[in-house]
Amino acid sequence: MKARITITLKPGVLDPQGKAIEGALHALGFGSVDGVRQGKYIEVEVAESDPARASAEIERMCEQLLANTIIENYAYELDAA
Amino acid sequence: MKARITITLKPGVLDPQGKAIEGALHALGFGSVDGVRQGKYIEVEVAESDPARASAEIERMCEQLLANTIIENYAYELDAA
Amino acid sequence: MKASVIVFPGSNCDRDAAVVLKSVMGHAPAMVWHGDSELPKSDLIVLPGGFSYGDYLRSGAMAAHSPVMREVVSRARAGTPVLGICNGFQVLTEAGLLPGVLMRNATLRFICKDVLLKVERNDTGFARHYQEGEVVRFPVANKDGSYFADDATLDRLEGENRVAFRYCDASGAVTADANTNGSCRNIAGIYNKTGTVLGLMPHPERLADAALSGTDGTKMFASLVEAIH
Amino acid sequence: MSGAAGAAQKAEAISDELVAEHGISPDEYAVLLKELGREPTITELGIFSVMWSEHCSYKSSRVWLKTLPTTGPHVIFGPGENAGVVDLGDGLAAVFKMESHNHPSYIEPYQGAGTGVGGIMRDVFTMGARPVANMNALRFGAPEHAKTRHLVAGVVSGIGDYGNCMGVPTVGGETNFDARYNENILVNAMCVGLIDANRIFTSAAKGVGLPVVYVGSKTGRDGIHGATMASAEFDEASEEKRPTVQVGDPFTEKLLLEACLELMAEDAIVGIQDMGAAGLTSSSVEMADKGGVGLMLDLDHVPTRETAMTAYEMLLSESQERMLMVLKPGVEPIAERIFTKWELDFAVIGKTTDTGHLVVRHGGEEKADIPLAALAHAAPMYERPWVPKPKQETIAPSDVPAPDSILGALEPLMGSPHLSSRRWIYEQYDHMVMNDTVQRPGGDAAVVRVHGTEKGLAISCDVTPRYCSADPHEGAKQAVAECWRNLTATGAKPLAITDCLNFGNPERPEIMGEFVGAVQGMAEACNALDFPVVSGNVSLYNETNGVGIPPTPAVGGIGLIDNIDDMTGIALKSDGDFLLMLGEQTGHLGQSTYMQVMLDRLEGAPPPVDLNAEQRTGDLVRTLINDGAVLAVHDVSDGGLLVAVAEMALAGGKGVALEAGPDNIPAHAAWFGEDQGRYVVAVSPGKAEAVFRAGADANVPVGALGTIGGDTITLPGEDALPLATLRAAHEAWLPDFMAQG
Ligand SMILES: Nc1ncnc2c1ncn2[C@@H]1O[C@H](COP(=O)(O)OP(=O)(O)O)[C@@H](O)[C@H]1O
Ligand SMILES: [Mg+2]
Repeated sequence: MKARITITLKPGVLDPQGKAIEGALHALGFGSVDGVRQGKYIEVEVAESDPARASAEIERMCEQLLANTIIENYAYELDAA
Repeated sequence: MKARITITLKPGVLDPQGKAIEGALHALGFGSVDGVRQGKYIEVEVAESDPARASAEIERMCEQLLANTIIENYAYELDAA
Repeated sequence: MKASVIVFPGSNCDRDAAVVLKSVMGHAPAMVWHGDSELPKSDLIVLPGGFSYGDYLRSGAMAAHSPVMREVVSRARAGTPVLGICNGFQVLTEAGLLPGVLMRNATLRFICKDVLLKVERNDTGFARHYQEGEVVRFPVANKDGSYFADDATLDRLEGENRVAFRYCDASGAVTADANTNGSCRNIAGIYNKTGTVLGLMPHPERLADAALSGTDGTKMFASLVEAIH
Repeated sequence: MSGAAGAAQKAEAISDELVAEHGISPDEYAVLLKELGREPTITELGIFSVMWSEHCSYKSSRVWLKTLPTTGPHVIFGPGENAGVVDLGDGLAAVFKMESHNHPSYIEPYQGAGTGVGGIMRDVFTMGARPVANMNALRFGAPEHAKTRHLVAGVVSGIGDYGNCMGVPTVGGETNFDARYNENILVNAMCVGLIDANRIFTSAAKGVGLPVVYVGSKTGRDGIHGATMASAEFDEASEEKRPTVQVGDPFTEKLLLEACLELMAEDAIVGIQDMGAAGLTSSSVEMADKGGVGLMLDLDHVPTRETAMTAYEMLLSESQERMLMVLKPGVEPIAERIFTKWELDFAVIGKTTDTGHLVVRHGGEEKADIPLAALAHAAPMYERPWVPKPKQETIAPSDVPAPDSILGALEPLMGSPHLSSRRWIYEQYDHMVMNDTVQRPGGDAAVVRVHGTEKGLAISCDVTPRYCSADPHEGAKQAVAECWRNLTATGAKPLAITDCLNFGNPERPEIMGEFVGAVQGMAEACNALDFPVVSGNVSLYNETNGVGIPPTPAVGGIGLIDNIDDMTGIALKSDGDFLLMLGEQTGHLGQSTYMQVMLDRLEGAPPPVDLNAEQRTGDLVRTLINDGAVLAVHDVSDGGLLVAVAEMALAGGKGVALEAGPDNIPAHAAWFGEDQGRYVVAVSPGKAEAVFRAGADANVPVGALGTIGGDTITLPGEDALPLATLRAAHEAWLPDFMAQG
């Protein structure tokens, strides 16, 4: 199965990237833009067709490597590959 | 409205970050993992309640700044904020 | 000769470029703040190295949209020589003045060290003091220095003789080992069609002073002074 | 006074638990009550807790720090300011300091190390100096430990990304691996800046009715209780309830640097202080206390990036990239224009008063009203009980097994985690930006040209933790001496040091004994070598589950080279030149890298430092360099004489034909012993005689080692060791180790 994982900074954690992008969007004339936050997007394929087991595996990957859970949250969706 | 934008490398563009993550996952014992690709995830709020107009604005942002369309594709979803 | 160095928020090699320009020109260049839409009359425009806007999002992406860049683009199109070093090269590609893009180094790490470059042509205002095929030493200092373009673009660049420098070994051989950042076809720098816009990742301004253990970079600035006069 | 604050207090009872959670002991709380004359509000409790934390008050270390020598003819500012300042002549001065970011770097290596670098740079540019060089001293756990690789990768890229983005070259440092740092890595960052000697800014807010101005990033709920965390011992539970770590924003800091320097060129600032640990609280208390004034802060004007922040949170937030300033009256528009240009927040958040109190208002209420004297001068100070560390026996060279062959042992030594090249680290740091790095990393001290002059600033970071662990007193002496020696080896006149004293839990008498021993050793060496301490930092409680780090008093020194044309490096230059050794040799192998790597033993007393001999030898070396008598110089440190020779050979790409060692010392002790106060120098044949004579005159032993040339290192009776083999071993270990992840 294929997982689409998004990793975002926890609410309240400073997001310098998001802040800078927001400023650049304003300067480009997108004046109404607000609340810009940047995160990571990771696609992963696992050789696992059972959604529950695939989910468990993705979660372990996120916890162990993909996200730094001190400052980041993660979420994911599974597709049948 | 809030847009969730994912920016991914076009197929065929080398993704050393994705490859490194894949290697690290293998080393951690996630042996079956494959096809890892890394991209960006950006959340943006626009002061626009009409989905069509919000979409048009998001697309302009992506074309002008958020994605480099030489190497990247973008996709987005809109939520009512 | 009048030169302008564009200063973006986060530029950090602006002073280094200015010091070298002053030493070859005999007077200081104008330092132009990115927010200015006015650009003084310039015979040469330099986009210096650094981390414009922190290189957040993509290196050079936000700077490419600075107010002053509109003017830089139109001067470049009108033939004013433009030199983009490191972050300046990234800005030039993001601004569409040069093709391709600078991606994360193959090692994924920032790399700061001297590299050897093969001078691919010397018939431009930037390179007339070098020999064609000469091996020169410039430092690199970047994380996003891996030049990428699709094959058609690369073929076109080569067909139009627009590659300025390639990473090479001491004998001038263009090898995979010498390609520190994983650039397509070992490309370290490219020209626009007319040879008046040069973007390169290595820093000529960093070895243009005998006290810094090398002066290969001086020739680029001296070439420009001669070409412009 | 304090009617409103007093009223607020009644609503929120301060329980014993709450006091304990704030790291305030019952005795300390009794003092607090007496000073305040009433119960504190929760906001006031927060203020006391950070101001009286180990981190801000130096309560365990203060009595001992006072014993360090801190003055000298060239010292402009010693400890007490944001950073130390020394005179460089011709109206210029150097500003420098070292600081730890240990616990944050263990929890989140990339952000922790990066914000450490950001913090130390703010300390330097707060004084009006432009940072010109960064250094970093890193201690990691054993390479075999599961977390080490991840920590190395994160710390190095965090340091690199922050300094690289700022455009300040990171020119050197040191790196150790030792299992005793497994759970407590050390990340010490040093920054050196240059300043016009008559335009130095300090934090004193002198004058009443002046505007207090906040600039930089907005305040969020970052690292609240970071300062108290940095002072509390780790346990497994704290790894679970990990406190929020701050995320660094080097781009904003770069803007802050340029904006501050631009404003400093105007006649506008009375006092300025960065918001580091304990943020707004410690910066405002420090400014008011130094200026002898009171302060009124109205938190309604503090720029925040989160909603509904309380006074407590705003005062304790450790959001990065912020500064507090007291301006001359009427200049706010000038300052505001500059900060707006650089796209930074700017807000007037209070004024100086004549009350002698820190008064904090928020949402129309008075949240705190504390006499500043209570925060600053009534802060606890302890003379903690201590026991000296028992001395170890000196190991005789003959009691240490010899290797099969000397050159055969050199290769594994040079390829060991302890002596291998640190290139993988320093190539991730932009060490050339600013175009003044005239001596890049890889040698003894780094040298940065004083911009626009012929002068050079030599910079080095040193301590040998295994020596300090065996004997804190002798080890700390050695750290100072090695730093002095590294500076000397470039031809620099050593000027002064900063330090970062990293220790375990000071409430344990053995640990306190290590601290005391180290401070005494440092003081002894600093006094003898005229090398005063002008700034520094103490990091205690570096221990987990009762296992402490080896005592690690890191020393960062700077020295001045009058003309960089006269500077020396370690690289061998010409074939046919002679290699000589200056200094006394006994073959001391106790605590040596040889024993550690070849025998897997760390035993015995560390090599003693004879400070008189150190000075004599160093002064002679400096004279020889200035006279142009020697062409390459390297001090002898970890690994001993043969390692020093090998490093010079590799740096220059030239081999050496060595002569047999002295016959009164076992060969392995002569080549791998770590006797202190020694240098290896290269001289042209025509000058060798003069060097021998100068040695005799100065009472410094000089011995011939061999002749430069070829592409191997040779010793009589042994197979030649090709430089290529040696280089491969030396360069391979760190990249190979990091690639296994
Ligand atoms: N963490 C680091 N960052 C940058 N440079 C480093 C680091 N660790 C070591 N180095 C560099 O590697 C070289 C060797 O370091 P070290 O063996 O500690 O030198 P020395 O024995 O002369 O004190 C020095 O030039 C030093 O600056
Ligand atoms: Mg040394």
